[in-house]
Amino acid sequence: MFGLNKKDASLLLIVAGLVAFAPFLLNPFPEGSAMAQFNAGYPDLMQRFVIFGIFAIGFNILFGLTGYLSFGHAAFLGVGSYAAVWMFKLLSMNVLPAIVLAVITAGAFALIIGYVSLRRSGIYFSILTLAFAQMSFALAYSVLTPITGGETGLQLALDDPRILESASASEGNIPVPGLFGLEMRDSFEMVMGSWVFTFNFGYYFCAVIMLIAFYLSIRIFRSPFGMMLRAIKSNQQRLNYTGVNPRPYTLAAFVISGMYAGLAGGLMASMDPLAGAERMFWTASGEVVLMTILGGVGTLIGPVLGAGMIKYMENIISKINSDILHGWFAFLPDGLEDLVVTMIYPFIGKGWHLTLGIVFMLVVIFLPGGLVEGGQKLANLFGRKKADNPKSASTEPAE
Amino acid sequence: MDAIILQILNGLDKGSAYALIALGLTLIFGTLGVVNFAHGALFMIGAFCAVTLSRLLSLSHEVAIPGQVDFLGNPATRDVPYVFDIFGEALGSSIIDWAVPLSILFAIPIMILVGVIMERGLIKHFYKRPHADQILVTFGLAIVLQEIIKYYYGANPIPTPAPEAFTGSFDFGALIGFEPNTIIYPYWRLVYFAFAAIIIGAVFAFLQFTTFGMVVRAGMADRETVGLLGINIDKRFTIMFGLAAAVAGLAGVMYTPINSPNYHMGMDFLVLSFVVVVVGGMGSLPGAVLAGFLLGILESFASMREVIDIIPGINQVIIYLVAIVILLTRPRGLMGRKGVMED
Amino acid sequence: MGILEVKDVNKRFGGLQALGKVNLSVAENSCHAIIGPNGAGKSTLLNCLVGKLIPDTGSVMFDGQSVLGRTPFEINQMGISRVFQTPEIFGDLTVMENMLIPCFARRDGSFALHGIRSVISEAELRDQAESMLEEVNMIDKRDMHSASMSRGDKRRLEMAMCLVQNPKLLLLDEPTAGMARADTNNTIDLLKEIKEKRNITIAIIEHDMHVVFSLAERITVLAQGTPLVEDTPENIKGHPKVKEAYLGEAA
Amino acid sequence: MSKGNLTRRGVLKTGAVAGAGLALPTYLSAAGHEGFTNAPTGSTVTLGFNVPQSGPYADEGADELRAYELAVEHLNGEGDGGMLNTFSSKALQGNGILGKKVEYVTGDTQTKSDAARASAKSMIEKDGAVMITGGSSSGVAVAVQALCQEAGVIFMAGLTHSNDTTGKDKRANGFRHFFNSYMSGAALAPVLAANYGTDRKAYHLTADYNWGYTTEEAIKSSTEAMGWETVAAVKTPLTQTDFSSYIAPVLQSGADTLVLNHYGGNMVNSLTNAVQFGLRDKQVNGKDFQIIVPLYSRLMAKGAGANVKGIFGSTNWHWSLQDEGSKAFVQSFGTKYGFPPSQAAHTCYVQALLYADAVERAGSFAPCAVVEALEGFEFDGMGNGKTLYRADDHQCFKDVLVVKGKENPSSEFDLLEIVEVTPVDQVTYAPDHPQFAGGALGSCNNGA
Repeated sequence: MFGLNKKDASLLLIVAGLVAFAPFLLNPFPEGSAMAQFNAGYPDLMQRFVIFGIFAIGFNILFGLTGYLSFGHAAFLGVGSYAAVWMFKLLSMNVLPAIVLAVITAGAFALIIGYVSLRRSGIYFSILTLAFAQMSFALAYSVLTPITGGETGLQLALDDPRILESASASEGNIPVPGLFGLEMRDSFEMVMGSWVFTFNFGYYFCAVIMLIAFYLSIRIFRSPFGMMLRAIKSNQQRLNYTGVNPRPYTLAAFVISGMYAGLAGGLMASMDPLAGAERMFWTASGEVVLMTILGGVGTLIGPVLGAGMIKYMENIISKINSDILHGWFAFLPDGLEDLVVTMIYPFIGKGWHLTLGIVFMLVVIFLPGGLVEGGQKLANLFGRKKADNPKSASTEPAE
Repeated sequence: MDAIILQILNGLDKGSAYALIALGLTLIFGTLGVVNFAHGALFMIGAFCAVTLSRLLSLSHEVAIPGQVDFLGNPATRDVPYVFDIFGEALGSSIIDWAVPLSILFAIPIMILVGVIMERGLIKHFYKRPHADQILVTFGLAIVLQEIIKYYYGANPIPTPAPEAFTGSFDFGALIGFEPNTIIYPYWRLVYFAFAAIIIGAVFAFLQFTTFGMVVRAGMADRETVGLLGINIDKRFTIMFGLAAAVAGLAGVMYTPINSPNYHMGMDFLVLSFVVVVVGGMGSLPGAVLAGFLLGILESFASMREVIDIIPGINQVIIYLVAIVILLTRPRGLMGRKGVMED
Repeated sequence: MGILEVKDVNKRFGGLQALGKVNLSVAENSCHAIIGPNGAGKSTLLNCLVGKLIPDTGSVMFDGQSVLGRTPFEINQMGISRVFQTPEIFGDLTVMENMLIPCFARRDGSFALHGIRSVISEAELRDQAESMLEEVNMIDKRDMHSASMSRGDKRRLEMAMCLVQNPKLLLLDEPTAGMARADTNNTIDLLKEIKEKRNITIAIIEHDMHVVFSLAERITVLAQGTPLVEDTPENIKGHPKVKEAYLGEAA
Repeated sequence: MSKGNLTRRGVLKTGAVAGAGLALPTYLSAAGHEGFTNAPTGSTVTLGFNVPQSGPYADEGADELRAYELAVEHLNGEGDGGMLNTFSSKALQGNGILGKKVEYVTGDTQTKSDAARASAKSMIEKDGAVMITGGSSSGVAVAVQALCQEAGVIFMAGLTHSNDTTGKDKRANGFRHFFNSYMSGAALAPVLAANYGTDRKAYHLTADYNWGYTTEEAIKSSTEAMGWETVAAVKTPLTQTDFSSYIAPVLQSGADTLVLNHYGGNMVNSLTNAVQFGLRDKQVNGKDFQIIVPLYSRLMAKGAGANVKGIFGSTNWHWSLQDEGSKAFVQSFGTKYGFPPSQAAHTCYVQALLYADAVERAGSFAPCAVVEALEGFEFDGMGNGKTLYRADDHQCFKDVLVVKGKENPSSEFDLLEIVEVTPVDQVTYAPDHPQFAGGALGSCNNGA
């Protein structure tokens, strides 16, 4: 199907299914129940899952296949968002031109940075990309404020030209991004008993693009190009003596993954039309590295899982406060309740970073192949000895 | 001219901090081949050793002040440190005053212990693992360490002043024939520079002139061969990790009077120190020190008003710009060896 | 005029004269061995031929074109394939994938964007790769992870990867180093067979005189960076200079 | 202790539970409800407290959160009522808002505009918050304000001092109680003139981002108006930690006053560095060298330790104020938490009360009704004297405090002393003042 072998096709179908039913799957707990806190099925977070999924998929094309560890990939995401917001400001609120421009701008940016950075390898390459990204951040936050909005981020304003849409600002409210009349924030809710499921147009728009991006990444993994990239990671010397020039391949991979990042940035701006410079800070670049490693470097689905995991913790764990804890453990006798709450409290709410750090350590210590390996172990545990598990369907983790 | 001398002093001072952190980082890279993202956290823990000691020394009990009330209208109290009770008020207050220098003694064993525990408990298991895994696990560790500090000490910076004797500044210009007040420099920063020079010198001397150091240097150059000689290199590397942790920690202790420490100071330094190490060249100790001072001085020059007026924003990017230029002209940084961390 | 002409090549490393006035001519469709004691400059010479090193002076002509200043992949595209002393293969890839990369390189040149067409759909290249694997008796290992194979298999794979490119010149850097006698004989047979079948030029660096005398049609003896003699195996065997250079090392 | 659950739609919690599994799906358009986003339908109303819980402002965020919890208590009629007793408007009854019990959700802004918006969005989309409040920086305030405008909920800004928040980036659904850069300049200038004379040469170090720019501009223009000269203004990177290379050239420039347009960690470090360099012991142009910190925060001043002594700055509020409102707030905050509240806590507490009061007076949670009730609203008894929420830009106009670092603090909280309470008239500006030019409020948005 779609030029994929059976294994890949079923992986794609599974992902498509998960994505399509995410509003149900992510909201397993009924409204009003104590566990509702763990529901993640609201539009913003679902959008973030798929957008960061795209970002990580793209990053994995570079890092997972070639082994080149870029520490400045967030710059492309940032550039993509700025490009998209400028399109909203100048042209129209239609997301298509914005996303297209975001991808092109990020790709061009990646071409320049990649051309220079790829002259070095290993940690020297990592530091070069880091340096470019940090420069982008520092300039965007300060001297480039007229272009980037600086500290407050680039925002839409009532008096933006938007040459293709003249009457939009009439109500005194800034129009919202949409696709030929359908607004990204449109959603409808389905109430089933005490469950509420939200179906958001923006989410499904992102989801479709993510599936396309995922499909393309599978095709790249399976293509001669992908094989060359893996050969670069495996033995660049042999590749050179086999008559292949590794540089254009790595540069192409760098630009492609930069375009994925730009796509993610463009989608982020389309869901929420603001682009902040913090998106380009080194911690943001570090985050996508962590997502990829956490999920499983070089695996097809790993980066998406890693992205989901980190975004879930950031958005769900950080919102649990002591009040909610007390609510959960109200059934316990008072003294015990307080004790349990005191013990859990450091790990939730403002302590979510602590939990994140611990999860990083536990995953990398016990699951060297990332979450994908965890999934395999789990699958084996339940006796479903699948001959072709996701790991062999992809490449080995980084060495 | 005076402005340039002043910025060179500033650069040397900034460079001292960079060089000290980069030195430890390179020791770990070079000996263990581990990308240690928790190295900034070690610097931060060192700083908090100073905070902790000064808090311990200032542990007090309350004494009521007759006739005064606090903001809620309750009887006001005054805190009297226990050290006053033990040593008397005069000696007691000078002990508290000297908390930061005293912390050096306090920090060395703690940092070595932290380093050794870290190496034996965690890092050891990652020698053979890919660099990506090392990054993830040490980054996770760094987050955990800083969150623990945040939990106990809060997020705000904590003032940790230098001893009274070292506050104020020294008229450096008058000494070398300039007008008074043109080149003044804080005493503590001069102390910091001297301290860094001593530590760096000590580390080099240790590696150069002791058998232990020779083995470690040989191990940095070619680990397998040294292992074949039947020398237990692992044990020495553990000690090296402790040593690197101590260097980072001491850099942190002495840094506290310059900037009040906070829980994320390690992360603030992390990226910079990686840049310094790489610009210096992977695995090269002299390179790390040289790059530290070079970047410190260039950063200082770039922050001069005259420079910013010509190139706006140069102060924001100078370090990265220099790093890019150096890495493009010198493939392995200033003094890097071939083949270290290049794949 | 040979297919490979090395003229007056000099190479210094700091104070060390690695190669001094090396002249070498390898005739087309011959098997030419380069021997010499350790440190004689054999590997340096080889590296000068494939673009890893650039000689300080002199010229290296292959098939009428200079290789100097060209990168290794360009030189490979000219028709020189190299087998390394320790097998250099793509350890993370399967045997089949290892074979496909040289096939692509031969068909598409040093860089080509193939779009997202699957590797599997390249039936013609797969056939080539498979028949080559059959030739070296490795077809049963085609889906194996190549890093997990034995050293001998790795070397055979590397040889197959070089041969599938149909090179005009095959450079072998001690192809039997560390092999047991039986394996060595297999390799000799394999090389002989290849030679007969393909009309290929082979240049071989070797310590093992057994291998050298079984294969070579001409031999160049290198000592301290300069060629001592170049002659047929028969004449080399008794040559006093060679004996002297090897200090009894020769077989 | 057991608090109620936090839900999106109160109805669901009580009704509709029976036969949950069998119930036929009911389709609701998001535009249903009562014509505005997250209209509370049950017996409770949810507010979103979006404060920095990680990053450099985490302690300030923690204090804001304490203030909000206290405000919720007071609104629900628990505790001693705090400022409800001194507030000039008596609409609030202590029975929640419009009879609905107040519940809240919390989130972490991380002091990043992206994270802050993500957190606010989850409050709106997941938890059904009808109002978002909090924050400790202008970048976040402006970003979240724009989001709330778009989503159709009210935003009550926390600590944000940049002119832009109610200047070029103002929004109809957003309100700021905190003062701003212009007001700092206007309040500080006369005090500086009185203490340091009108013939001074000032050297500015400015944080290189929007807030820094507006503060530098405000201080420059108001000090220049009274005769000071600005020798230089140098921008410093946000990520700078060691300011030595910026401080060192100050003496050589011939300046006799250093203005540190820094906040948070930048302020602590630059001030510490400046004092280290002995600037304050020097004499330039025959005058004692002086340092000024336009925006003071007591929490942050603590980080600079003894270095703040004698240094002038401005602040929105301080716990040592002796008016009835401040006393009541300090009393109830101090009783609950054991230490006095910060200015961030104060502004957040007041914002929560003001919102509740506006809803009560409007008789509706609908943002447009609330906007109408808040616009032009005059009140007193909240610690800053008579205050006006100006309709033109949704900025509060009230007295501004000029403070200076205390020479002999009696406790770790007693770091600042109030030098002058600058009357509101002196800090009021026209809505079209050049420092606030550009941008438009637009019209209120009820959302879905």
